Amino acid sequence: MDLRYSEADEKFRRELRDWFAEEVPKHGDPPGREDWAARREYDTGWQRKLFDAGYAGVNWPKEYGGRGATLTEELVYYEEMARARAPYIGMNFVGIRHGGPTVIAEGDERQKTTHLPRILRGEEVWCQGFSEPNSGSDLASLSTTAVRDGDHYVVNGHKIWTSFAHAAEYCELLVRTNPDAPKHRGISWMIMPMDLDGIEIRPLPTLLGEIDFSEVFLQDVWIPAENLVGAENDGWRITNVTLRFERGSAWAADIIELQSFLEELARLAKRITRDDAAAWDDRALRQEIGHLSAEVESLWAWIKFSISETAKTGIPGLDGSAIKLGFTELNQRIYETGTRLLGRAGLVREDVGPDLPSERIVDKFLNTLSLTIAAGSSQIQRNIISERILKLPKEPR
Amino acid sequence: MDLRYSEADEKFRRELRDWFAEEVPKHGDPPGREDWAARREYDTGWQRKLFDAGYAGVNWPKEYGGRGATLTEELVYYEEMARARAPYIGMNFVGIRHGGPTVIAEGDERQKTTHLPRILRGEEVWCQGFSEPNSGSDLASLSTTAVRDGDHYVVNGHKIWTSFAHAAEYCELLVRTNPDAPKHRGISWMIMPMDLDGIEIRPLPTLLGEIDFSEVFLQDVWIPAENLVGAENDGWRITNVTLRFERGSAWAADIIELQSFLEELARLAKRITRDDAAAWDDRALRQEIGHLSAEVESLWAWIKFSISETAKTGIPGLDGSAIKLGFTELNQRIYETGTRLLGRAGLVREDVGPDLPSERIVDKFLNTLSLTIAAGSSQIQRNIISERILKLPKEPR
Amino acid sequence: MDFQPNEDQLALQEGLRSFVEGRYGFDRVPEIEKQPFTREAWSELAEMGVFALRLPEAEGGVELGMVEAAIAFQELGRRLVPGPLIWSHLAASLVAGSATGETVVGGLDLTHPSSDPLLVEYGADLDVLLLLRSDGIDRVEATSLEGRPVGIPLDPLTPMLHVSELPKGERIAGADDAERFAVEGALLAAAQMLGIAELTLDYATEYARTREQFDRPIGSFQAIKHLLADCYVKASQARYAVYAAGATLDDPTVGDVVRAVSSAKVVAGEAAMHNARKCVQIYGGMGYTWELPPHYYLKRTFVLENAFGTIPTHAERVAARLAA
Amino acid sequence: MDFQPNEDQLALQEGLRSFVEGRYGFDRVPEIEKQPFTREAWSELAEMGVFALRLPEAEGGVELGMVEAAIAFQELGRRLVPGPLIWSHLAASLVAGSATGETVVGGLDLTHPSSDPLLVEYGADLDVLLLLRSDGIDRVEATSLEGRPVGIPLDPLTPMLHVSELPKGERIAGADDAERFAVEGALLAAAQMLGIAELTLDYATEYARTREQFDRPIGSFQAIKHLLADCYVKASQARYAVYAAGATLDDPTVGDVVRAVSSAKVVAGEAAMHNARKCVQIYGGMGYTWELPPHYYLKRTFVLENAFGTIPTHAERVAARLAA
Repeated sequence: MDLRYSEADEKFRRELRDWFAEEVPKHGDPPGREDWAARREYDTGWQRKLFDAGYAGVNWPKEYGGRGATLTEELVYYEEMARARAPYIGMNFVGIRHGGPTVIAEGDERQKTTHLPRILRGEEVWCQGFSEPNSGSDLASLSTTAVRDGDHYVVNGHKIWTSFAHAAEYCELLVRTNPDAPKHRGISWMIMPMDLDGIEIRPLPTLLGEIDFSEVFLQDVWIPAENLVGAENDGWRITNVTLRFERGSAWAADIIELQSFLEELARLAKRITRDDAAAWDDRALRQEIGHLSAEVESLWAWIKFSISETAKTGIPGLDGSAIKLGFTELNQRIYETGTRLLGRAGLVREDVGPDLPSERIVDKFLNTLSLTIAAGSSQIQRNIISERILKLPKEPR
Repeated sequence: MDLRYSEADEKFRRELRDWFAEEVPKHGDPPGREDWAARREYDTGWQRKLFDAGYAGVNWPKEYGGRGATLTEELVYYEEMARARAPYIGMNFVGIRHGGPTVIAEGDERQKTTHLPRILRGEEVWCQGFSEPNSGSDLASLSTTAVRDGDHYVVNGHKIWTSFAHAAEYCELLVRTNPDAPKHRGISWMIMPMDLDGIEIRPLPTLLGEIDFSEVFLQDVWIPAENLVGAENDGWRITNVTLRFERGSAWAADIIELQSFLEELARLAKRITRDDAAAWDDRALRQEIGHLSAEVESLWAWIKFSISETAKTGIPGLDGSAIKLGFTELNQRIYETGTRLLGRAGLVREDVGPDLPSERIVDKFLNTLSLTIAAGSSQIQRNIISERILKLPKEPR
Repeated sequence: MDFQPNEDQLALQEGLRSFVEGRYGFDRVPEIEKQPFTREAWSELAEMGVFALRLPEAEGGVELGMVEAAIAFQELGRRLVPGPLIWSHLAASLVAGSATGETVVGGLDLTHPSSDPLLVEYGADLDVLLLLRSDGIDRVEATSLEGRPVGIPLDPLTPMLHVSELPKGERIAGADDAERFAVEGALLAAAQMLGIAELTLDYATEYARTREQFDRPIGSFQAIKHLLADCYVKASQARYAVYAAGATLDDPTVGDVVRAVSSAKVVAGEAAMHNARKCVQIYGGMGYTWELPPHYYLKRTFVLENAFGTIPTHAERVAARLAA
Repeated sequence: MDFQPNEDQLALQEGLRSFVEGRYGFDRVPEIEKQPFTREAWSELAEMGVFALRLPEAEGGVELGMVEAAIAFQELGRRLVPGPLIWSHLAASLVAGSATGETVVGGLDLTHPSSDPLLVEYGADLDVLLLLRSDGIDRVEATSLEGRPVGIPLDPLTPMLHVSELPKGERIAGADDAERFAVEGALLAAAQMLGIAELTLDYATEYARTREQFDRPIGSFQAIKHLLADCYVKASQARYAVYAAGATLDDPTVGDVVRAVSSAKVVAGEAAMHNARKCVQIYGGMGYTWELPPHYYLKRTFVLENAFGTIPTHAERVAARLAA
């Protein structure tokens, strides 16, 4: 068990660090929450810079324009990205982390050459059409239908939690192609161009007041059959394969961010006074923050173990669910601690004093509330852990 | 909503306080853990004194030799008992709190006149024969059988968690009298004399190393049919009625004890030094203890509310399960805090320093581990709360 | 001892609940959110007796006690009624016009000096701002306040004025009143949090009964059931701790006032935060939307948690009594 | 970076596991309990290399690192192997005969002065007692110790000698070694707690699979499943925190040694306590009996929690590094 990075990794790290140091300040601050055009420009512009520097799709195979980095190099990439506070992946998320990898794994040659380079260059934004109002935790029960008609599928249904739907050119869409099969066996995965007729987008404001998410209503949308990825009715397997690959190193940047946030909280607690003493003089607070930091360290080590395992076996282990559960619950606790530390300064979502980053901390806390719900709630993860890892018997249905 | 006791209650309190002040010291310290004869003598001797003074069966109706006290007087009784650190009910528990009340509610005249006065005077010790090795949380699945033969029942089975079985004259026994009925409908409640042939008692040491509990093996035990309490096959209802009455004010003494234990912890923390400072200087510890105390206060208020409700309606409300859940979980946390405060002194179960009551605190902590398991585990209580109080749908079976 | 609500208390509760459900039901929130504070609504609350509740009849009050005040604030908490409720209620006997709602009184708790920014709730809507200090209460006319309304308050129903500097103000009451304000204020905040703990439990329970996944109501899964059972225990603990603190304030011979009130603030704070968090979680994705109730309750909880002393502050206060 | 056990590490783990399962399996506990410490068993442990693991070959060791030591102590922890394991391991390079098991070395951590009684684990079985102080390590011959064996230690497998007064002892090492002992001792205690967290999870999982109530295995109920899922997360966190701390001690360029070790002690302590408690709970009534494993694990957890710094102590140490 060796935590030392190789000389090649360290060389990559120095290279990246220099590049980030140069480019991050140049890219400037992110635009305001509601300036969509500017946000798209900012996010995809950064993606283009990454591409030009050879850092786009760091984990994508070289043949599709990625860097084909090793898993440890990927880890180095996320570490340095977080350290440099480089722009977040933002609108490129679905394309780079989800849709693209699925096309790489399961798409045909035309799909690959059409989409992959454009995603990498920030020319194509993707969104996700998985969840439905009645299919959340039970995603496989989805009822959006796709009926084959000649060389098209005619799609009808209602999707929810689609991020940046109005900014996206394509949507990775799960549809039911066989209503008569058992629910996991009748689902297909397709690429839906967002400019087709019959697509209506209705913003769904989150508890942050943001409208990054939408509901998407599909009424007789004619999707070319060539946009089907993989075999018809094989969509559930495709989704799960990708999901499993998605986890792992992706948490690395968040972990680094959490550690530096805890350091920030310690500094903040030294500046904040309560009852004529620094908040940091409160041993209860110090113990709480130290405890949280210890847990972050442990998750970081776990992720490194998990990545090393994947590097060796080629297949991600089963621990993704457990890491997701641990990480998302911890994340909430950490930002709750931050919000509580702010005291009354935490009652506003904008900065109201020098060195009091209320906006960032409070908004981030609110944001963490979604983490234990999205992509499989904590309850679902506990089911997965207990049944697939611990082999406990299933519940009677 | 009035927390003031009436003049009559206060008069009763003064009377009790004087009596306890006089009698408790005279009764002396409890004997050692394993001196059974002395323990029986101590427990039943105290019961006799209570009886002679008119304080036995404080909540039993006068017609059966009890005091017939109001519910608030009962509360006063428990409060004063705890304040005076009067001897614990001990071996009289099953008779006074469980078997006796069941006989009062459901027994026939002969059963009442035979047993009630003797229980009250400390002349009869009872034990409980409910749980079985395969029927714990699912008590109603019990399989000990009773087959009618003339004017007897012939009983065969295996009971567990029977306290003071070898000291008891009688056992309140649940048996299956109809194996063909649904499980809740074939159970009967009977009084088993412990000197019958065919009863074998095997001690079951607890994690305290105590042998207060036993397994009881029943092989062709002939119990006179007149010992059946209530109707045949009506035992499940009888058990639940009594259980429901049992809860409530019975927690009062424990609550008072918890509050004075927290005060003791505060004093202890002032004496213990850690890193050249008093443990009490640690704000984290103070906050923890203050928080626990606040929760005790809230449960105390809840119990008072619940008792007032019962006094008004005559029927205990549904909150018994919720109070049990809250109280037992809190109890564990409090004694864990105590054990942690002891530091290395908590690694022994005897007193190893002046004013360091390791034995009492550590043993009590170990004892609290049973509270969330016995009489319906915390998991069972949560089921009850969610289904009976919150009316959530049952699980599919 | 009869720790059950009497008939008058039940009637008070029922009356307020029906008023508040009608006027502040969740369907009204989108509208209220546009302008959380209005003089008309404030007058209605005054007419309901929210501020004058404990005043002597001679001063236009109904001479009720803290138990009744707690019951009233529990109801206000359940429906997130906006406005400087606690301050105006406390000020009823000190500031003319507060009891009738004509003078809108807010306040700032300065008893524990800190580096927190000066954020005044409903600051732009006040006539009078009270400054609560350990040695007394100072009155400041709202017109003399200089500040900037905060663009995005955490709680959309609790606008904030960020005051740059505080005028000195006029001393209108001494240390005794200040102590009384601090204690009663803590209890009234606890009562509102009790209301939050209750209603988030109700919302989550109802959602769990009706929302189906895997072909069953999610409330039939033990994972959800047991979360809700814990929420029930917490809401109940909060309820009786708050009532007991009220009864103790009404007759201090039955217990230790500070211990009772601080315990209530700890337990109700814990319950509101726990239940509001679980309510978001049980609603799942819908709990993360602006359009449904859970987030409003969670946000208000933070406001109340930071009013009149936080959980750690009050836990320490209880501990100090234990060690006394 | 390859944070996977290499073949040698796997072989070490396997070898120790099979030895420990055979010699200290739960079926042996009733017998071991009668006499937790024996010289023969101690020699066997020495032969397995438990004490000499990290010594240079020239001194009879195998020159392994802290990762290997952590793996070894994880296995010892899993089966509650008794004896002053950590002290004898740490003393291998300082006290002649410790590495071979001929000299049985125990110790007392006095780096944080407190009013705790002087309780020496396995005090009656020692040859040498080390006193760990901030400025150095003192050696005391066990024959010079005056004390009384404690009648009922919390952990039946960890007898205690209650020492009335400590002899001064002979200074055998300075502050650097003392610091090293404190840090490595904390990690080895954490490794044993990792073993406890793992095995209590295994026991509880197996029990939940086989114990039936309501005509189903209790492990098919979500209430039990979700408890166990949380136990799995805790045990995993403990495992990787411990291994990472070992790797950091072996090469301090990869991180902050104190932060890594203190984090491991916090997380492993938390995991052991949580999982042992849940193991008792899931066993139900049987978890409350002497005859089954859960209570032994819970009791040993308290012993290890109080060895080389508690959770709060180490949490503060982590916090101090964050603020540095």
